[in-house]
Amino acid sequence: MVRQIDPERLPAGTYLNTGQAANRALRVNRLCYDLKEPANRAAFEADPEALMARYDLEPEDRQLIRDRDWLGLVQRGANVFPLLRLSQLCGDGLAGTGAQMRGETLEQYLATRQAKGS
Amino acid sequence: MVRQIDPERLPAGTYLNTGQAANRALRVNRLCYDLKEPANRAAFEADPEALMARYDLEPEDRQLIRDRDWLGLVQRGANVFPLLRLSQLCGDGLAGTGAQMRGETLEQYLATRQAKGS
Amino acid sequence: MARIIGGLGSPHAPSIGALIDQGGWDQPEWKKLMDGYRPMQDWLEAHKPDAAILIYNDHVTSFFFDRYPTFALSVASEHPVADEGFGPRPLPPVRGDSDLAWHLAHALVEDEFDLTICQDMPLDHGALTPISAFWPNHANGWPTAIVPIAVNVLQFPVPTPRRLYKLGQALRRAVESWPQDKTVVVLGTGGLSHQLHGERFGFRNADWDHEFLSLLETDPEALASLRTQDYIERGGAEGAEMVMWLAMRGALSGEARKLHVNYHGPLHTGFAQILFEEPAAVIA
Amino acid sequence: MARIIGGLGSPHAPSIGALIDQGGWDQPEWKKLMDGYRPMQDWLEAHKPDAAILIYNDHVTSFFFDRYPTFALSVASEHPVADEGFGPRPLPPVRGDSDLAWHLAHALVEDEFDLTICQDMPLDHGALTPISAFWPNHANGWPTAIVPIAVNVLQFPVPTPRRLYKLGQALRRAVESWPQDKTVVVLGTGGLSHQLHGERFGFRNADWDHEFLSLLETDPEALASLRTQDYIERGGAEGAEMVMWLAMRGALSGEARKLHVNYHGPLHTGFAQILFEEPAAVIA
Ligand SMILES: [Fe+3]
Ligand SMILES: [Fe+3]
Repeated sequence: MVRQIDPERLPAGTYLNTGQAANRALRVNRLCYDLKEPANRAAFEADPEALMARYDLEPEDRQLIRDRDWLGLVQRGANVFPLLRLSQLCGDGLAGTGAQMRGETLEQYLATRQAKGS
Repeated sequence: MVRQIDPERLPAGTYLNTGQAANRALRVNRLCYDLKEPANRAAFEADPEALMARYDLEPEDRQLIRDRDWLGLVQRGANVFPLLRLSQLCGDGLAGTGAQMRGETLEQYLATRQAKGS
Repeated sequence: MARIIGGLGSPHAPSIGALIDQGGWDQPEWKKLMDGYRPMQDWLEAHKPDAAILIYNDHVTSFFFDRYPTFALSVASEHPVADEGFGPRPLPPVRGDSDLAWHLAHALVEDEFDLTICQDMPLDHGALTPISAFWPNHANGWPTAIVPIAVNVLQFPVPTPRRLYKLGQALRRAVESWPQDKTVVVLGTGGLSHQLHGERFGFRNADWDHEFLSLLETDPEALASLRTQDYIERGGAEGAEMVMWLAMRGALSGEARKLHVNYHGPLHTGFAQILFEEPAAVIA
Repeated sequence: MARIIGGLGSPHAPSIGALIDQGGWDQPEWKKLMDGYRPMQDWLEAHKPDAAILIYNDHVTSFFFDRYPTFALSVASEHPVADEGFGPRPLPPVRGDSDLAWHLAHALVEDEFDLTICQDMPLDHGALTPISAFWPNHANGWPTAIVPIAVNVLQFPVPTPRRLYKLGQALRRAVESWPQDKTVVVLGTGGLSHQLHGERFGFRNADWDHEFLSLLETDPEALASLRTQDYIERGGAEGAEMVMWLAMRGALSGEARKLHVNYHGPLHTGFAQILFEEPAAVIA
């Protein structure tokens, strides 16, 4: 049996989905997961506070969602795949979500790539 | 790797939950599984045909349920644990359900046991 | 470093839970069975383990056949009491230990056990019957944290007897690498012989049950070498769940001592209890 | 007896699926990537395998973290096209092969793989992207039955690289014990290097991707010996899903020949395709 991960030596800017952070983020992840239902997407667009109330989120998580703070949510334990449902619903595509997490504008990020488009 | 089951040499009166029979029985099993919800138990008691219609059962399965034919359902692939929700809802306790599967009356079955009760 | 101080085996029939909720510990017809819990209760009270790893099976309550896991480990800090179709038992939610459970998850997956990791897992009679019998004063909460591992014994293929035994061995390694000075017990549940379906309903085999209890103490390797078919033939299709006791036994050392065993087979099922103590349990 | 005739690797990014649905096979910016599928399409058209075992991961579409399986095998005869949040792709339901899948279930569980067995498993882009690229004429149905195995690469602990390689080896044994005169391919999907979260978003490593493709052919044992940490460091946290290709490689014999490889890393992700052929595939 070989230890597979050295949590203290992960590359900077990497947050693994595991442990008590994963437990804490379960409700945020569930809200994002459920956005695959069109009715939930409509509910979020109509009244985000009401939808969040249904998921019994902690105040910190609610504020991060209000702020569209994708990096903050990842740091709190949200998994990027359900989170992308939320960020895309809020108008940030994959590249835009990523640029924000890198602390760049979309243009700055795309300038680091060879091709354009999604 | 040792083969764990000899399907052709199972003890008589034994029906393992596996294979294509398990696939076929998925809808019957789901109906029985969902009876853990009080609303579904009430729906079955009020109008069994309407509840069955929701689960898209095959005609053979519907008839077996109408007939309270627990052995027939097991032979069609139903698993005994969800099935016990249905049989108990229909008034057959564990011993009564078992007696019927053995082809005995409840009294005949209990006479084979040391103790009485459930 | 954490250590395993004992292993306990118990049936998990819902009828036992109902008896406990009715305060029926001394009901004459069930006294032989219920008295079997007394030495286990005393031992747990004396040793106060910090956590219990509970090897049990769900009865199509929290898991449906749309997704049926071979091994499901809960990392939740609390487990709701499930409604199995007759209303939930009047029990407090079952406290977990997320820190231990995530440690076990990492250790077991690194050790090539392909767990399903659960963060939301209500418990049914498979888990609640034994813990409510082991800790009868549970009305205001459970004194020991419970880390449940649900095993598929209902839909074939089920894990082999040897795989359960190896799971126990891996659990021992995992507990011993948990960097907490805590004590852990392992609980095996289910059985013994019974069959609840088909014309063979009501099948019991007290001879096999006694042989199983004896080999569990003296030669668990022999039990691990049997095939699932052997368990079905000797102990009934539903009785084949007794392989879950092998995980408990596999988690114990060669120095574990059997302190207590009890057997009673009054109705549909052969019921047994067993208690093993590790040298590590001896109170200094 | 059934036999494995080849192994194919493909990325599974949803952007590729969108391109396919728009008929964008020749869009200049993506031509280097999309042309990589042509030799694979021709090979599949020539060999018409009866079934494909698809090693992929779900992206929190059909599985949520309430119950997250390490390995989930579908025994369903049909798989719905999932709605991931933007409406389902215009694809026909994906035909399975229950007989093969249940055979694999029994063989793998006997072989100590602790599967979650699924009878209702909609497929997301992890599965749909590669099959819609391999079989571009899918509008009226899929020519090859698909047996999907979903792997956890999202919630840690994830299975070790060696476990994936062993899964492939066990799949080979299992296919070869299936008493049907049929041909099977194994599909590995995902990667290569990418990271989609945190300040490290956009990380790619073309050098590592090329080394991986080369070792996959010549020394898969070396890839199986690396740790998950190595994959994360070299290929990004999400790129660590490339271990799924090891299951495909593990299912191949020492005589498998690499017929085709392609690499393109234009945007967020290092994309690659690879095709291995078994001697058993040679048309007599
Ligand atoms: Fe049981
Ligand atoms: Fe992926």
